[in-house]
Amino acid sequence: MKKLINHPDDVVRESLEGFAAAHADLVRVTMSPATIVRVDAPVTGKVGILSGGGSGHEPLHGGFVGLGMLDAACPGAIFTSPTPDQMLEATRAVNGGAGVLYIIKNYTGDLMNFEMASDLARDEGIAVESVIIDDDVAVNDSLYTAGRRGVGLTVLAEKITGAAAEQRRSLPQVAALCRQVNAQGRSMGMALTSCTVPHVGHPMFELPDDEMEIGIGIHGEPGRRRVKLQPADAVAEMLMEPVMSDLGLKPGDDVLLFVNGMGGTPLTELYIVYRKAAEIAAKNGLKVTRSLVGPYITSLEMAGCSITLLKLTDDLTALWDAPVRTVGMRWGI
Amino acid sequence: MKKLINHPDDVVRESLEGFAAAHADLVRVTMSPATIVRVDAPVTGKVGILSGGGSGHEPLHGGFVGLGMLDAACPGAIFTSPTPDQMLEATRAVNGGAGVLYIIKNYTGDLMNFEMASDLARDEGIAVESVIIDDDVAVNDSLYTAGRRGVGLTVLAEKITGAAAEQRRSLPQVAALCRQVNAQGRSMGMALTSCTVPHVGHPMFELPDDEMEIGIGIHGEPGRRRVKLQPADAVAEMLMEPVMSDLGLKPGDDVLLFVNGMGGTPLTELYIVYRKAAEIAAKNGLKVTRSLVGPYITSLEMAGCSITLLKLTDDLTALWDAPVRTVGMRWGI
Amino acid sequence: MSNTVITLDEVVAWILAYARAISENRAMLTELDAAIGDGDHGANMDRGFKAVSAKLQAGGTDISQVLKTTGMTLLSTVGGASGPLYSTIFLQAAQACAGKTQLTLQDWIVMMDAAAKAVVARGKAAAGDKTMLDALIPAVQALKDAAVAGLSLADALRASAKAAEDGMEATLPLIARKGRASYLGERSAGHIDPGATSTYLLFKTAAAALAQPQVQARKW
Amino acid sequence: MSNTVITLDEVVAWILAYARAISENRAMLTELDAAIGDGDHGANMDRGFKAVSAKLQAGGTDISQVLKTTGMTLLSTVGGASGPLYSTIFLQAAQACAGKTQLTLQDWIVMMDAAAKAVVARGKAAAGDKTMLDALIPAVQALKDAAVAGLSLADALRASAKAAEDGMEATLPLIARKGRASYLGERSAGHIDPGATSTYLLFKTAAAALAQPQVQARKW
Ligand SMILES: Nc1ncnc2c1ncn2[C@@H]1O[C@H](COP(=O)(O)OP(=O)(O)O)[C@@H](O)[C@H]1O
Ligand SMILES: Nc1ncnc2c1ncn2[C@@H]1O[C@H](COP(=O)(O)OP(=O)(O)O)[C@@H](O)[C@H]1O
Ligand SMILES: [Mg+2]
Ligand SMILES: [Mg+2]
Ligand SMILES: [Mg+2]
Ligand SMILES: [Mg+2]
Repeated sequence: MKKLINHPDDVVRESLEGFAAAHADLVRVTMSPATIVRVDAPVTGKVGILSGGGSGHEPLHGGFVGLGMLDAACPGAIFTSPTPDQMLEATRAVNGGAGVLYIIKNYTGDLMNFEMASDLARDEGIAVESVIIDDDVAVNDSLYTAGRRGVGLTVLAEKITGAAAEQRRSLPQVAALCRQVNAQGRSMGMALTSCTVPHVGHPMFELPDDEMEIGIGIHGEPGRRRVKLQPADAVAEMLMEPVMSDLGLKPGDDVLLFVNGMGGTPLTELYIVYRKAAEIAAKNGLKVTRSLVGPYITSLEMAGCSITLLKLTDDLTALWDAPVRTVGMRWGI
Repeated sequence: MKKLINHPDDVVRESLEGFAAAHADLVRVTMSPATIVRVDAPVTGKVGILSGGGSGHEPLHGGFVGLGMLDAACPGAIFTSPTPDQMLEATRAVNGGAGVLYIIKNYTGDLMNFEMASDLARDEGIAVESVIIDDDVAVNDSLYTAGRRGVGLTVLAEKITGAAAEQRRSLPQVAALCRQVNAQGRSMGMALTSCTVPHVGHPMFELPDDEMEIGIGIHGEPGRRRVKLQPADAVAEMLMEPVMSDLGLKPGDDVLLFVNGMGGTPLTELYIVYRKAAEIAAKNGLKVTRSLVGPYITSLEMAGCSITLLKLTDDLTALWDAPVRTVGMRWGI
Repeated sequence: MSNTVITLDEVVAWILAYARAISENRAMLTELDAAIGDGDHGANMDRGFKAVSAKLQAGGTDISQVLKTTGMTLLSTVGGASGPLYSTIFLQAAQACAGKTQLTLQDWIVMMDAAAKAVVARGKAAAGDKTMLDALIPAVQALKDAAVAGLSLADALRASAKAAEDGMEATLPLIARKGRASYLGERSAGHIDPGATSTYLLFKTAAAALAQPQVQARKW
Repeated sequence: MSNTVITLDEVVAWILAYARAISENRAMLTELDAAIGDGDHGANMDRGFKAVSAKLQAGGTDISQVLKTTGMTLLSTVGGASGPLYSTIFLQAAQACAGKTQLTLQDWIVMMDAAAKAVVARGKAAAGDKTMLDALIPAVQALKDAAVAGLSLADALRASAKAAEDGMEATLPLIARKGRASYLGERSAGHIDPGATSTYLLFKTAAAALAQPQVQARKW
């Protein structure tokens, strides 16, 4: 295992310490329990936006804490949901009197831990609402399973709800908005290589040099199927088609096109995928009015990408454009 | 070779097309010759800041085109200096009457091509100055060799001179400032893995699982020496020590600490390196007043990092903080 | 001859023995989870039970309190799916034996039954979904069957360990419907579930710590 | 019997033959550059000479113009270190034969001498720095020596090809002082320089295209 780490047990703590040292202008970091909180939290009268999940997806979520996006993030161990006490501590820290929204990626562990945290927070009299992001069309949605995973759309949901909270929209409004984003966005991902969890010490799966995995999540797991390596244009087709058809987009729809890197894929390649994805969108009559390209929700050093489409409304577009000031996403301020 | 590309011959062009499609709000892209120009260029009365170099280092340079940083970038083939006609075209596009500064990384090819371009530009009556960035302490400086490479400091030089140009400082002033940055900054890098140039099709060098390269550049070349794999803290020491001693920093000096990812190394790991680097800086009495952590000048998908230290003055700090609006670096606007 | 009740010391010994078993089998649990999950189950459980061990080093004063401390510590140190679920097991068991200074087989059955039901409620999974429930539910059923059959406490504990083991092994061909393994769909078949394995270890160490003589050790 | 002058058609044939040689040896040049540079020399030269070939398909009307077109095309398509340097070779040669409709050995020597001097001026390298100059300088010297010795044009061209080959091979043990290979310091020793190799090919194809019969083909 080749990593710039000291000991697997110390990865999350030491990384968090480095993050805290580098970004004291934007965030306050506590170590036990581990939380990353916007430097000026709580903002009185503003809904607090809180998310969190396993580490290993950086810049998500800690890199999105700041004005116009998250008020706090709770980092778990690598690929492990954080614990209710982290969430409760962060909830207290960001509650400015208008309640707190939990944005939860749809994983059993995340759901259960956030559920327990919201029980504890409500016991303390804090209004809490939860919205579950489940945008991954690689996984069949079903009542009898854990359902779809939460992947790339999470980034967009955090940005958009964060902007709405800055406008002092109410907790029910912000939660409804977040559900709207979840309803209007879908994602699908693929991997050229696996990744190595420090504690495991070897790649999560072996992928021959001439094969790739289609339909992967963000936890180093293999995808839905393994296919022969294909050119970037074919990959873009394989990801765009299921996303578009699941969303049921119509010609003329405005969309945000997000090509996300899984960690180990250079920007050059992401733009090659973006190029084709934008072309496919145009061919289907979609208007790509907003774009995002880069590694925003990663799976350690995995090589690969995911594509997310979000159907935009004027409201969503304006919220997307609103100022944001975080380590991982910043504009307008 | 596992890459999200179509054909090695098309990598730079297709990536540029994707970049152009995604960022039409910030840049204008021409394809032959290939240039990336700030959308509102030329800015009348402002010195145009122009850089360029081989592709494969993204977001450098194209990702740094925009208000407060570069006016134009010329992307060459992967790891290959662009050509004089690209540079001339970009020079014309960004000359707002106050002349153009070329920021050149110290590589033989870049020097020669930029030299020919500046001859051509001067023939057309455009005032041009060139500053060579050569910050890599891994390479011995000598009159009898090509000298030091230009690496991480390039990012900081582009930001700082770009801000000065926005203030309407004159060409000689901006050039002098760029030389000052070059004099006050040093870098050193290391690699855990090699990288694969699409045209080569295999990694540039073979690195056993228990070894790393110290003193690498940004072109996939092996470093100055190969050593046993060591923990992140030891790596930080190995890079910080030569950088600090070459710069001759004194206790109490303000510095900008820049931990750069080579492409394949996740943010988590970069922050672990940053943590130790900041600790070493503090132990040596340095005040880290500004930080930058992330993949800003990369070597395709190489895993590894570099550390750059820039001794700050009040002027440099203010220029660093000034608004910047590019794809790869943005704040204050 | 085996005892007919479980004492405070035995409960503490059981939990400490389980912590050791987790630590020893950490790599194995990790590999199982790497195959169909995300490779953290060994680290998760070990982190949690190391913290529990540290808290229980001084022993305890009350069975319910020891179980509650265990549950609360797991809740704040494990995370993931296993954190809330194992925490639930211990918190429910704690609640079900509140005030008791020793536990009969009947008490144990009530505790484990409450625990299993709470895990179902929390995780919304069912038997056959390829989760820890596939070890937990048969283990509880075996305890009940043993009581009906009039078996001793020790034999009942051994029967539950055996049932948990069989349940764990029966997860091999299943297609996961809950937890991360469910994302793999049919590719999840052919692997034993990591959570069912750690649950088997829980009942195995219970039989070893609470019943004499020890059950035969599995080869891991 | 060999000719005593070089014609326009032969110059075009030489450049086209060189373009083919580059294309055939592209992978080899790339590997040489991957070892001590950045792995682009084969792609760089091939990109440039493919563009040159396209321009010269229709032949040419003037030797100097053909050489100038070649130099300008290389300048705008190659980049890197080799772009300006190879461009310089052709542009200088073009200048040195302006107005000539055929070239004598003496013309050829003047052209190649000017080219070599201009490469030194542009790249600021010297013989022994492990660059293309280590093939170029001996090749020019061999041309001069051949003229002094009264050799035929064909023999002189062959002698320059042989000298370029020897010069290329002599780069093997050198430690690079210029170009990217210099960053490797002592690790650059033990590899042949890619630019010296492409320069050898230039003189080899000159001997083949401009002199009869063909020189013995190297095994690549
Ligand atoms: N809904 C559920 N109900 C019961 N057990 C579950 C459920 N989801 C997952 N599990 C159990 O949790 C185990 C995984 O635990 P762990 O790897 O620690 O957490 P995570 O899945 O969050 O990474 C699975 O092997 C399975 O036995
Ligand atoms: N200063 C120089 N003078 C002469 N030749 C040089 C010089 N620097 C480099 N070269 C030649 O250029 C070759 C490399 O060309 P190429 O790989 O195409 O460009 P780059 O080095 O920019 O990647 C080297 O092998 C060497 O022969
Ligand atoms: Mg997990
Ligand atoms: Mg090059
Ligand atoms: Mg797991
Ligand atoms: Mg090269």
